[in-house]
This record gives sequence, structure tokens and C-alpha cells, in this order.
Amino acid sequence: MQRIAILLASLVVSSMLVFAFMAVLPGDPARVALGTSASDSAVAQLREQFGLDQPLVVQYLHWVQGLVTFDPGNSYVSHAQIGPQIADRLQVTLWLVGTGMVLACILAIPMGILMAVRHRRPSGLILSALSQVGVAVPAFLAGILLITVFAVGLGWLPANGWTPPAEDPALFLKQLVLPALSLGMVQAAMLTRYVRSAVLDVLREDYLRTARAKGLRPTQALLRHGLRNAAVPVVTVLGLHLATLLVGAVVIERVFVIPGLGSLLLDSVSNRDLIVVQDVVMIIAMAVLLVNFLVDLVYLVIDPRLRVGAS
Amino acid sequence: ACSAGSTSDGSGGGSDKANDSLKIGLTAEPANLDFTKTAGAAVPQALLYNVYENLVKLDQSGKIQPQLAKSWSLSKDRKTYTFQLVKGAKFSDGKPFTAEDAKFSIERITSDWTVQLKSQMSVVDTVKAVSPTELKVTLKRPSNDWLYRMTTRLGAMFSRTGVSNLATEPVGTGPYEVKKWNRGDSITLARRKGYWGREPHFASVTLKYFKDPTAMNNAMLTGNINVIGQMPSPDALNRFENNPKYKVTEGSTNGEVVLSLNNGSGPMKNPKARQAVRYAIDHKALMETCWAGRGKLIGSMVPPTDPWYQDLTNQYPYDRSKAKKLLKESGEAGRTLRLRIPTLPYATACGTVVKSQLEQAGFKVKLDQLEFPAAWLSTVFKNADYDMSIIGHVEPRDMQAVFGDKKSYLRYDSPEFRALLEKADEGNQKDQITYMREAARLLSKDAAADWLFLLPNLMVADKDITGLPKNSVSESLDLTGLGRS
Amino acid sequence: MAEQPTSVPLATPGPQTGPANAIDVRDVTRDYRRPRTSLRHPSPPVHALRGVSFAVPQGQRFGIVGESGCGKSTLLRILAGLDRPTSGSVAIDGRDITGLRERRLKFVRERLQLVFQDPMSSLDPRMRVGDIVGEPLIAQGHGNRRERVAELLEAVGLRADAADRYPHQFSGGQRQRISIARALAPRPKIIVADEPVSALDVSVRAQVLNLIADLVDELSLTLVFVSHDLSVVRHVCDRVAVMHAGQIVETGDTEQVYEDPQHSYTRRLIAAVPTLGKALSGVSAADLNQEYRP
Amino acid sequence: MGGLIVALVLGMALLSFVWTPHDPTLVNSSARLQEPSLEYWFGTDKFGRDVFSQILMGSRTTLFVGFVAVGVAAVVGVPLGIVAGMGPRWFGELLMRGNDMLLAFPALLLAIMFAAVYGASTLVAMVAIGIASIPNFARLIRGGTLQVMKTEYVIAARAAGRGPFAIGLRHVLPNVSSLVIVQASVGFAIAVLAEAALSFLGFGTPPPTPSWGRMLQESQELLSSDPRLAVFPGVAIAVAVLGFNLLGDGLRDRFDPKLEDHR
Amino acid sequence: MTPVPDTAPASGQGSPDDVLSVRNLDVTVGGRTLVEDVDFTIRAGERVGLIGESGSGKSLTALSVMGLLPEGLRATGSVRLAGVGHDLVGADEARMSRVRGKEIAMVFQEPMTALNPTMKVGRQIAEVLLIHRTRPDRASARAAAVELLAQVGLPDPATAADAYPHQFSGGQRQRVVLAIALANDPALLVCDEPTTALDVTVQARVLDLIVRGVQDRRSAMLFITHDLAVVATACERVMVMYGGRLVESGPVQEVFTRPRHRYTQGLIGASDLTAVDDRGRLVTIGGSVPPAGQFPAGCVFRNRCTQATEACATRPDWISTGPDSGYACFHPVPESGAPGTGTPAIQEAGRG
Ligand SMILES: Nc1ncnc2c1ncn2[C@@H]1O[C@H](COP(=O)(O)OP(=O)(O)OP(=O)(O)O)[C@@H](O)[C@H]1O
Ligand SMILES: Nc1ncnc2c1ncn2[C@@H]1O[C@H](COP(=O)(O)OP(=O)(O)OP(=O)(O)O)[C@@H](O)[C@H]1O
Ligand SMILES: [Mg+2]
Ligand SMILES: [Mg+2]
Repeated sequence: MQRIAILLASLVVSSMLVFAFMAVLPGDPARVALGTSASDSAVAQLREQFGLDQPLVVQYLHWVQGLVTFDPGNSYVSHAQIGPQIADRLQVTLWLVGTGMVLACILAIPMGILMAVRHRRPSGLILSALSQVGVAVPAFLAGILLITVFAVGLGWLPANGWTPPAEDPALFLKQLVLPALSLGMVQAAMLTRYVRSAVLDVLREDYLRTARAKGLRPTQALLRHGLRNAAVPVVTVLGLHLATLLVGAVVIERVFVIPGLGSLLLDSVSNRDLIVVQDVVMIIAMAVLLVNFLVDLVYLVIDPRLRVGAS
Repeated sequence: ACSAGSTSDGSGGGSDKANDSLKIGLTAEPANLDFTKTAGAAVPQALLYNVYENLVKLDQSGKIQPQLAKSWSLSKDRKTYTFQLVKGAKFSDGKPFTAEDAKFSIERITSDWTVQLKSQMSVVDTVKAVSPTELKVTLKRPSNDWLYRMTTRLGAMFSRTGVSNLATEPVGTGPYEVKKWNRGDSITLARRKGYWGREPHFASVTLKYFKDPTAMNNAMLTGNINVIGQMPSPDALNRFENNPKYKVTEGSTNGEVVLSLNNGSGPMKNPKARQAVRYAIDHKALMETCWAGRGKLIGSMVPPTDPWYQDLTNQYPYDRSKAKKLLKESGEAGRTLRLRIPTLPYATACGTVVKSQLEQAGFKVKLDQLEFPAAWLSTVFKNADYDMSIIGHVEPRDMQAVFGDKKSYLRYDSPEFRALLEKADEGNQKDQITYMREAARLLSKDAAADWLFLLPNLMVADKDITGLPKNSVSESLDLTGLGRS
Repeated sequence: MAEQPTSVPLATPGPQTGPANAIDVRDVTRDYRRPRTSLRHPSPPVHALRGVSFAVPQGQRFGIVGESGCGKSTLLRILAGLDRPTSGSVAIDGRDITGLRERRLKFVRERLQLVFQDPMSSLDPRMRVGDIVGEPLIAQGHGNRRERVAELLEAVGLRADAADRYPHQFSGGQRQRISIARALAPRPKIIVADEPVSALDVSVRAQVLNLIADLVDELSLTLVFVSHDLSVVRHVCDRVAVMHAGQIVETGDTEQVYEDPQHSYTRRLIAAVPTLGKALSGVSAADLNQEYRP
Repeated sequence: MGGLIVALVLGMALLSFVWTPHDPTLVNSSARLQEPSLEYWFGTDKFGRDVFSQILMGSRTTLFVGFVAVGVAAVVGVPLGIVAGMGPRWFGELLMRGNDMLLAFPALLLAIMFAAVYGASTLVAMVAIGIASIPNFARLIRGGTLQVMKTEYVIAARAAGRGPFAIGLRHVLPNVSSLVIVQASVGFAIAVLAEAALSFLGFGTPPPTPSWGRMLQESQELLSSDPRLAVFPGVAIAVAVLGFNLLGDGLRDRFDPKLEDHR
Repeated sequence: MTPVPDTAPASGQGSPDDVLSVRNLDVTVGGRTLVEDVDFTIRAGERVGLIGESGSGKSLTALSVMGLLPEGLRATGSVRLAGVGHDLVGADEARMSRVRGKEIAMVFQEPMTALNPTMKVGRQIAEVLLIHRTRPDRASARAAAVELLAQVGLPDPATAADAYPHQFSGGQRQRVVLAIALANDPALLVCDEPTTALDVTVQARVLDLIVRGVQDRRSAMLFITHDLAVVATACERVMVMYGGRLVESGPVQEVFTRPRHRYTQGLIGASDLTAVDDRGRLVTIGGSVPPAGQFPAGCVFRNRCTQATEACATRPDWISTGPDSGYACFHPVPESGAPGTGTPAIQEAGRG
């Protein structure tokens, strides 16, 4: 399929971009890894050990090979294997972002529809105003407020921390609630607005009028004929947002002390753990491209007009 | 009174020694566990005395005490130390600890270590394992400092068979071993079975790392951690001080917060300008503002826990008009000073105040924030591309390291000062104190830097935690004495 | 039937008529490629035009009729030099324009202008009417713009102060007048109109058709008039070409084609047109459709 | 409504050039953590700096942030979108694929990477956010351009002899300008939020330049004892973002052709 | 001011044969009146056309009958449908939804947008059968849908039922819409410009299908268009609308051959492309339709009418000329006037 070819090409180009960008980072990774006081010979030795003395092209190919074989090697700085580490972190972030997104959808989709259907009535306007305010609140501020109220103030939930679900499911859930909520609420506010405008657009469509002329009530008509069509722009936005969320979670991870992909990225940047930075950035880029690819596929499911082969 | 289903956040442990656990909040997570190749205070803080043990260790008041060495003696010429080692100590890989391991560990420093600290061991001439329990170390020249350095990470004892994977799998003789490392989150130390010495109270200790001070406070307040090992936001202390559930201790550290001046180039090369800086700073107000008045004003590079401590705060008392006058005389008034600070909480806070105070005294200051560690280390620390900076020098007895080397980033180059240090090292204990005091005074007089204040050792703990080290004078966060009442 | 609207002699069409022809189209084809949908097979091309030839002598009113999608607009774009034929050639006033670069097409721009179907979408909503009408003048570097614009607006029956207003402030018929004024700006000799009245009400349609007819007469223009509505073409044009699926299936004098269609498609087309007269004389919907059934 | 709020922020920024009640960066150890008073309208922070003055000055940072980020994104994105829409099909496709690629590097990621390379500064952060928002502009503008290019007035302009450049400038740009304006006001809001987040992480505006995001971060440790310090910048951010969003919505409604009919 | 109803038995709710009776229908939006005092009746099996220029209120009238006015618009008056116990004006959605698609159905102008693009057409047709429970289950509804597709003349209806709207041409789509409308044998079919977007040949076909569809079902039909010829072809009776009011109505033959209202006369003249004056110009109605709410008081046409006098400033009464015909004009075309002869009532298009 052409789409897959485009996806692959995009991945290759992105990987080149990432690699090139990292290559221009000032600061010799080997030196940073060893600290400022390391002798030159030690630095040279480490450079050789990590292949940093080889031409960039070789380094690039080596790196790509590592990525493709799911064995990106060891970090310059921590000497630990990167693969499992990224896998762990990714899992954490996916839980967080995934739950946040699900929460956002659960909140936003009905709200957005309601807002659209009642867009002239006071209830719709109030909801609309609420979502406007919601959009304006930075996620981390929401997080801080949630912590202050529910963790420190009321003591209902832990203020921060992370436990893998396998270790202690109950604690995992408790710790997940607040970060997922702060991520989800702000997302929901944003998403609500997209849902609203998508539904409003659909409400103006002729086929909705046709549906009502058939004898469907306005709500039935919207549910049966409107939602699927409104889903296209919403899915686009969801795709784009999922991508930003992956990174946006970094702030939430900081507030809630969650060892996710974002904090790995921040740590690696400040440690100049270049290869980890490179890998994390690439993982994020891959995730984004993949999500957009999936969004494309979802379009096909939603909208028959985009399917090829139809006469 | 520990129930079988103790809550997993570890706070319900009571004093059941068998599986009582503790969580300690700290700020800086190590990048790896190998302090032979990685600089920084984070690794020894976690591992020294807990996982690794030394021949000798430093106690709370700064005195040298036996650890793997039961006792030791010094020869008449003050060059040969003979250590009697404990019996029955075992490494966590099962191998027994012998004098051969000690010899291996000391000799390895020159051969394998890469951190700059290793130069402090260059006085060692020969190391000899006389018997499995007796070790003789001969120095090239008498050195007071050497034995002290043996209490730091340099004195850590390694297993001859356990150094292949130091970054991830440290092997030591200590009461704890590294059980789990959740990178980016926590390191869990577990009590070892068959430890040769007195078993510590806590079966497991988790060191949890928080980049965000507020998050750490919140974790403490919600019972997520039991101890805040270093309080990074003294302003928030009152939340714990006024709460009967917690206790707060304040002690001394080795961390002098230094307003580093570039003695080698730029406007700060001018002694008058440096002096002007020292007069321009109202240290009391500064400490009040940026560290909630916690800490101690010292005016020199020596913390109160060192034997040669003296209060030098009066040498350059705060005097804004004098500062202005000196600045004018220096002829550097028109130049802009680049105050390049690392992205660390105290540096940011102090930088804001220092800039404001200097500007009020007529300086022009441009504040740059450099990301710590990488950017700051390479720009300021390595290339000395700065006029002023602010950094806490937390290593013990670091006057020599920071000012005794003209290549150090302060570019302080005084033969006189270096001679004093040398005399102090080679002389007897009394000489050492005399000369060190003289050196510190000289440094201060030259205005080689300004010492803003000494970081306090602020700890917060649940009320029932006992044995908290009041002062932080060694490199280790010594967990072995902790308990629960 | 009413009288013939013009007295232009019926020129014999054909490629060989020589330089007198305002428009000469020879064997023009135009294929569109659809976006690829598969990596292995290129998608089949759309043959929008397949070998179209005709000629329009100076001063003639030439009509083109055909159903939606039969290639009328494509043909007009090619005539105006806005699109290139895949093969074949187009000559305007005897000059071959096929394959000329944009810069060399200046004479086409001066000589031939377009009027479009939708009176709203053919006027830039963010430009003042004066600027819209004056645009061809700027593009072709004419001076005295304001005067000429006023003159043009007057010629199409609008007040001169219309120049300062925006298109949305006008009714559909007035907008179509603006569109015609713009086309007349560079004093073209040929006007090509693509369904200029199809979007208008019958009452406005009559006004615009009258206007076009008057202008063509006064300025002795050559008119190419495209419509799907046979009765309009019949009213406006001397000659007509019937297009079907990218081909001209029949050409002839309007009246003649209308009265005596030769091609079966033309017959079908004509039969399907409802007229008041037919209807009142009892032709039912079924009768209109009957003709269509094979 | 949105316009009013934005005007307020703009007014604050302009005011801060000529007047602030106190020097917003002046550390005054004897006036730490003062409650709001006549002298200090919003009180002082832990450095004894006047919070109100900082909020005033912070509005400059906020606007600067918005202008740089939106400026970069619009200056690159708009022409790119127009060219992609007007050029040959393959060219547009190519540009859009490149665009998609850029989409794979979300704003915050790019900003963190940039900050790592060039050091943390407002400008760097904002350029990064600007670059990351290029796809938003380019995509939108390309869509708008494709629509405009299909209109008959563009064909008419071509027939009138207008070159591609003149068409781009005189027809396409004005007709996509409403899209640009709407996207710009939304971009402003995004940039303000991003700056706050970056400052929070320590990658944004370095001290002592006042910035709402950093004020918020600095206030955090005192949140329980002195929530006032978080309230002012928090509300300022929210209000500014709200203002830009509302402005965007208002403009969208104004420019919506579907709604224009009923005017 | 109430015009005399156009049906002879003016008393009561009309004859039992009446399918639709509209009384005093007004449509207003925020103080502006868009449709005013519209009154008409359609009997079973009767096909009635509604003509008028763009903006004269035809669609609003149709939508009022359907109860589908856009948000913000309000209808008053009464719309009654035979067999429905309540007035359609002001009925709630629940009641209306039982009527729509069953008793009244509608075909809209734009076949391209009237169908849900993400649903197979078979299901879209079956839906209307299932909503009103005219078919017990999906399977039988689908079978009925295929049958309907066959009736509207789609080739291979079984395959067509499984296709999506975009796979059809405009004319085919309009036939699908028609199939939906006819599915439940409605008592009244409302068509709003169903063929305006179509080519002539396709138009002929769709017209044929519509007419046959309603004839077969003995449904009543309200057919809106601005094309007089189409109305004349498809309908028996015609109503002329201008400025939100009915200005004339009557049998097609009568109205189109002997219009009484000056507006009707103008429309007929302008649409006749064969009628030209000595300079070869078509007859036109001067001026243009004013925007909604800006029609003159009194006779809405008077600012464009050459016959207008002082008297026209008051509203003309409805003058009944037969059971189903009448007009509202102070200066009607004399009975003998013939269409298309360029009577002085019709002015020429002015240039300038
Ligand atoms: N840019 C294009 N790319 C691909 N196909 C095209 C393009 N333009 C036109 N076509 C196809 O070429 C054929 C002829 O199109 P054209 O617009 O010339 O028809 P038309 O007779 O003007 O129709 P209408 O009456 O609807 O304007 C159609 O099948 C159309 O789909
Ligand atoms: N939602 C609305 N709000 C305000 N005015 C409206 C609305 N819908 C229609 N109108 C106005 O009501 C008048 C009548 O509209 P209507 O759609 O009934 O005209 P029409 O006769 O159907 O015209 P056309 O032939 O163009 O379809 C028009 O002037 C129109 O502008
Ligand atoms: Mg020190
Ligand atoms: Mg209508």
C-alpha cells in the first residue's frame, strides 16, 4: 500500500533528522559521560568503545540497525541497556497518556455533543464557557491544584509516585487517578471544543435534515447519521493530540514524579545522554507517525468515500 | 506492630525489624553507580558506608573512626600506615574481604579511576598486604590529608572479582546491597544476610529521587516517603515544623555556596573589583531571602565541622558605599559581568539576589542560566567562560581542590597559598590547623571568591525515625544508624 | 418561432477557413490523470476531451451544449490558454497558442476574456468592484484605470459608485454584470462565457442575456457560449456544437440542429427539454423521458 | 470579549515600558512575602519583589512569546501553505509530507531539544514552538489555498493575465487571511501555554526576567502557605489564553462564510 | 385582511378529500416576516406546483409543512394533514417525527448532500421503513429497499443497495432520495427543486419517476421549482409566490395561458426565450427581488410593477376566480390577455 510506503519513508527521513540534530548538539557525549575531570585518554577510549570516532554515516547506520533490531545498545552515561529502559518508560507514559485520553474522550464527547445541540441555550453556553476556561488552564497547574486539594488537603489519594500495575494494582490505580485526571481534564476541554464544532458542522448538513424528514428525532438523527461524520475531524484532532500528549505528559510526569518517557528525555538531555535522547525522540516521532498512519486507516473505516477501488 | 498486609508505601512498618522499610526523598539521582568514573555527589551519597565500606569512616562530628580496619598506626616518619583489618567481612558476591582486596582497591585508583579526585591518592607509594588482615600503606611524603581521604569514596573497598560492572552492579562489604533501580525514580537497597557487623534496623531502604522540591514535600506530607534527606526548599519547612507528625533537624554540611569569580580573566581579574563584589553583598539578607535564613555565614571555604574552622565573615562586612568606591577605583565599573549560574534551586535563588545586590552597588550584571550539569560544566567549570557563577562545593575539605589548582575554573593562582596548603599537609596535626587557617584567611583576603553561606543539612522525618545524621560531613548518607522508636 | 436575432452570415466552419477564424480548434484531446491509488498500476486516465475540432469565425455566436461532465469547461480552459491540451492545437486569431508559455500568452489575454457561471464565486469577495473590473487592466499595464472602470460599469448598467462596493452587496444579476464588465475591460474581441446564466432566476436570466446580446452586437464580438440549456443556446447563438462524453457529436446552425437533429444524442437532448409550450400542449413527464429509453 | 482581554494584556505590556509601581527585579529582603497592600498591590514574593510589577512585566514576556512563536510559524507556514496550494500537485504533496514529518516533533519536544542545544531562553523556546507550529499553519493555509485556487475568480484573474505571484498576493492571501488570523490567535494561546510549561520545567524564560510561567513555578513551594503567589500568575495565564482563544473564536465566527449570509 | 380561502367550501376544515390544508401560515424570524398569510389546500392525488423567484419564500413554506424550519425561524398559523389529529405547526418533535417520513415525505434540491455519505444507501432506505415499523425486521426492510430501488429505476438494485452514495451520479442519488421519500407511501410528497441540479435528460427521467411515484400511490404532491416549464409538465395546479405571499394560484393551463397577476405575467414573459421584441431582446421584469423583509408594504410587487398605482400601497385582497384559483392584484391582466405577447405590463430590460 502506498500509505505504508509513505510511513516508512517518513520514518527514515525522521530518523535522519533526529540523528543530524543530535550530531550538532554541542558537548562531546563521551566527555559529558565521564565528567569534566576525565583525562583525554579516557575520553578517547570511551569514544572508541561507543564508536563515536567513526564517520557519522557509520554511526547513523549503526544506530538505525540498533533501532530496527530492538537492541539500541547501552547508554554512554548510565551504561545500562537502553532497550528495556525505554520499554519500561514507554509503558508508563502510555498508561498515563492512554488513561488521560480515554478520560478526555469520556468527558469531551458527550459534553461536546451537548454543547453543539444546545449551542443557543443557556446550558450550552455555560458548558461552552467552562470548556473555554478549561482550555486556558495549563495542565501542570491543574495537576498542582489537584494535588493540593485531593492529596495534601484531603489525603484521599497519593500526591505522586508510580507503581507498575503488576506490582500493586490498587496502588497503581490510586496513583494513576490524579495525573490522568489533570491530563485528561485539560485535554477534554480542548477536545470538547473540537467535538462541538464538528457536530455543529454536521448539524448544518443536508443529510441530517433528510434524516429528520424520514421521521427521526433530532437526537436520533444526530446519533445515527451525524456522529460518524463528525468523527472524521475529531479523529484527526485526537491523532494529533495523542502525539503532543506523549510529550506534554513530561510536565505532568514532573509534577507527579512519574518515571515516564518524558522524564527520561529530560534527564537524558541534562546528562547529555545523547543516544538515549536520540532514541527517545525517535520513539516519539515513530509513535506520532504511527498514530497518524492509524488515523488515516480509521478514516477509511469511517468514511467510505476515501476507500479506493470503489467505482 | 506490623501486620502481614502492611501497606506498600512502607509507613506501616512499626519497629518490626524483620521487614521494616524506609523511604528517603533525595534530589539528585545518580546517572550510574560507578563513582570511579563518574563525578558528582549522588553515587557516594547512596552507596558509601551502605553498600561499600572503607577501612576508616568519618563520624558525625568529623572524626575518623574504624570501619573495615579495626585499628591503625602511623610510623615515626609519618609515612607508613599499618591497618589491622576485621575478620569475617564478606563481599556481596560471597568472596571474603582480605588485605589483598584492600591493596587491589587502593592501587586500582591510579590505574582505573578516571575522576579527577584520584589525584588525591597520588601520595601513595606502595601498598602491601602483610597478611590477610594486615595492610601496610607507605606514602611518598607525610600527608595529613591521605587518611582523611580514605574516609571518602577513594577509600571504598572493592572485591577483586566484583569490578566488572560497577555502573550497574556494585559489589561491596556493606550492610546493604542494591536490589532494584527504577531509573528516574528510585534505588532500593536491601539488607544483606550475613553482614559481618551490626545489622541495621531497616530491611530495605528506598532512595526516591525528586527533581521537583514541591513534589518531595507533597510526598512527605502524604506519607509517600518517611524522610527528606535534603530539604531543597527551606521556605516550605514551616509546614513540617508546625506539625507534630514530623521532626526537622538542622545541621552542618560541607557545602559552601560559592560566588565564584573568574580570577584569570575579565573584569574579575581585577582584585579591587573582586573586593567590591565582596563588600556589595549583604550575606545575611541574601541567606534570609534565598534560603529562608537557614544555613550559616562562614566567609571562607571551611565549614565549622573542620578542625581549622574560623569565622571570617568580618573580613568583608557588607558596605555598599565602600563597594561603589572600590568599583570606581578598579575602573571596571562600565563592564557587564556575566553571572552564569547553573539550573539548580539555590543557584537560581541566590543569583537573583546577587544580581540585584550587585546592581544596587553599581555593577552591571547579566544573568545567564546554564543547564546543569552538562552546559554549566563545560562552559563554566571546564572552559572558565564566565565572570561570576554560583555553585555549592559540597565535597569535603575542598579548599585545595578548588583554589589550590591554578587550572581550576576559578583560575586562582597564588604560590603563597599553595605553599601554605603543602605545609599543612606535611606538618603535624597542630601545624595543619595553623597553616590551614592561614590559607583560608589569605584566600578570603584576596577575595578569590565570595562565600555566600554554608548550606544547612536540613532533614525532615516522621517523628518515630531515629538515628538521623544531624550533620552531613562525609560523602555518605549513612543509613546504618537509622531506626524507629 | 421568433425572428433570428442576428444577421451574421453562416460561415462555413472548418480548419481550412484561414486566418479569418477567431478560434480554430483542431483535434484537441485532454487527459486527466487521477491520483494514483495503487503503487503497481497507474490509474486509468480520464479522457475529458477526445479529438475536438471546430472553428469560430470572427463575429459569430457559437454555442456549446452538453451534459455535466462532458468536457465543456475543460475545452474553455484550453481555449483561454489556462490549460494545455494533451494533443491537438488551438489557434486564436490565427495564432497557435498551444504550448506557449504563460508570458507569451499576453495576446490571448487581451483578445479573449471569460465570463463564468457562478456570479458569487467568480468575484473575489475581498476586492472592491472597481479593483475587480480593473484587474485585467493592471495585469496588462493599461493606464487611465478609473475612467475605464466607470465606463465599463456604465456599459453593463451599473452606477459608477458601484466601484467602491464589495460583490456581496450586489444581487445575483448585478454580480453577473460585474463579471461581464471585467471581461470587457481589456477590449477583447472574443468573449467566452461558461454557463453565464445557469445560476440565475428566469427574470434575471433574461436581463443578462439581453445585455450579452447587446454588447456582442455593439462591440462586434465573437461569442463562445456554453450552456447545458438548449433553449438558451438557441436564443443566443447562430451555431451550436453538441458535446457528449468529450466529443462533438453534432455541429450546425442552431435552428437547424434544433429542428432537425441528426445525432441520436442530440435528439434525446432536445426531447428532454421541458418547455412551457410543450407542457401546455399536453406533453407529460413520461413523454420527456420516453425519448430517452432505448 | 476576547478582543477586550487581549487589549488588556497589550495595555499591560505597554504600560510596563513606562511605569511599574516598583522595579520588578529589585530584591528587597526586608519586604519578603508581604500581603497585598497599597504599596504592593498584589503583595511581594519571597525575594521581596513586587508581584504586581512582575505581572505587568510578565505580560511583555507573554506577548513576546506569542509574537515570536506565531511570527515564526506564520512567516514560514503561510507562504509554504500558499506555495504548496498553488504549485504543482506533486510539489504540494511533497511539502505536506515534510510537514507531516515536522508534526512528529511536537512543540515541547522541539523546545526541549533546542534548549538543550542553545541553552534555555525565551527566544529559543519560542522559535522552537514556532517551528513546531509551522505545520498547523501550512496545512490550514494549503487547504484554504486549494479552495481559493478552485474558485472562478482565480481563473478569471489568470485569464486577465495575472501571474502566479500577483494571484498569490492579491487573491489567495487576502482570502486565506481570515484563516491566518484565526490560527494566529489560537497560536498565541498555545505559545503562552507552552512558555508556561517550559518555564515550569526550567527550559523557558530564565530569571530574573519576569514571566508568568516562572512566577508560577517559583510560587509552588509556598503554595500552601501563600497561595496568593500562585493565584496571580495562574489567573494571568488563564485569562490571557482565554482572551486569545475567545478572540480566535470570535474571528472565526466573523469570517465564517456560512454566518456571513445572515449579516 | 385574511384572504378568502382558495377552496370553495370555505367553512370547516375543508372537504374530506383534502390531504393538506395550510391556513394563515406566517414564518417570522426576530420580527421580520419571511412568509406571510399563506393559505392553500392540496387534495389527494393532486400535484401542485409552487413557483417564484429565488428568495420569495418557497422553501420556507415547504419546510414549515415539514416542521423542519431552521433554528430561529418560527411558523404560526395552521398546517393540517389528513389522518393526523394535531396541527403540524407547533407540534413537538415526538409527534412530528411520527408524521415525517410516513405521512409526509420530502425530496430536497441537492442530491449530492442529501444522503449520509457514510451509510450504504440500502440501509438509508431501510431505515425509514424501520423507524415507522412498516417492516417488521431488517431483512424484510432490506428487501423492500431493493424493491424500491428497482422502482426508481436503478439498474441492479441489489448491488446498488450495498453501495455508498458517492458511488452514484447526481441523478442516481436523487432517485435514491426519491426512494426514501416514497418508501412509506406518504399521503403528501413535498419536492423542493428536486431537478434543478440535474441535466435535462436526467431531469426528465427523475420527473417521470416522481410523477409516476405519486400517481401510483395516489399521493398528493407539493412541487417547488422556479422553472415554469417543469411545473407545467409535472403539475396540474400551480401557485405563484412572491415576497413571502401567494400572489396567484390556479390550474396550470389557466395560469400559464391567462395569468392575472402582473408578477405571474412577468415570470412567464421572462422565461419564454422565444418571445423577443423587435430588437431581438427578451422581455424582463424590471428591478430585482429585494432581500427578505425589505419588500414594500401593500402589494409586495408594486416597486417592480409598471401598473402600480397609489392603490397598491394597501394590501390587495385575494380574488377568487374559481374553486382552486385566484389572485391578489389591483390591476390584474385583463382576462383576454395572452402570455408572451409583450403586453405593456411588462417592461423591457433597461440598460443603465
Ligand atoms: N483537474 C481535473 N482532474 C481530473 N479530472 C478532471 C479535472 N477537471 C475535469 N476533470 C474531468 O473531466 C471531465 C470533463 O470536465 P469538465 O469540467 O470539462 O466538464 P463540464 O462539461 O464543464 O461539466 P459541468 O457542466 O459540470 O461544468 C469530467 O469527467 C471531470 O471529472
Ligand atoms: N434561517 C434564516 N434566517 C433568516 N432569513 C432566512 C433564513 N432562511 C431563509 N431566509 C430568508 O427567507 C427568504 C425566503 O427564503 P426561501 O429559502 O424560502 O426562498 P426560496 O423561494 O426557496 O428561494 P430559492 O429559490 O433560492 O430556494 C429569503 O429572503 C431568505 O434570505
Ligand atoms: Mg566543601
Ligand atoms: Mg428554495
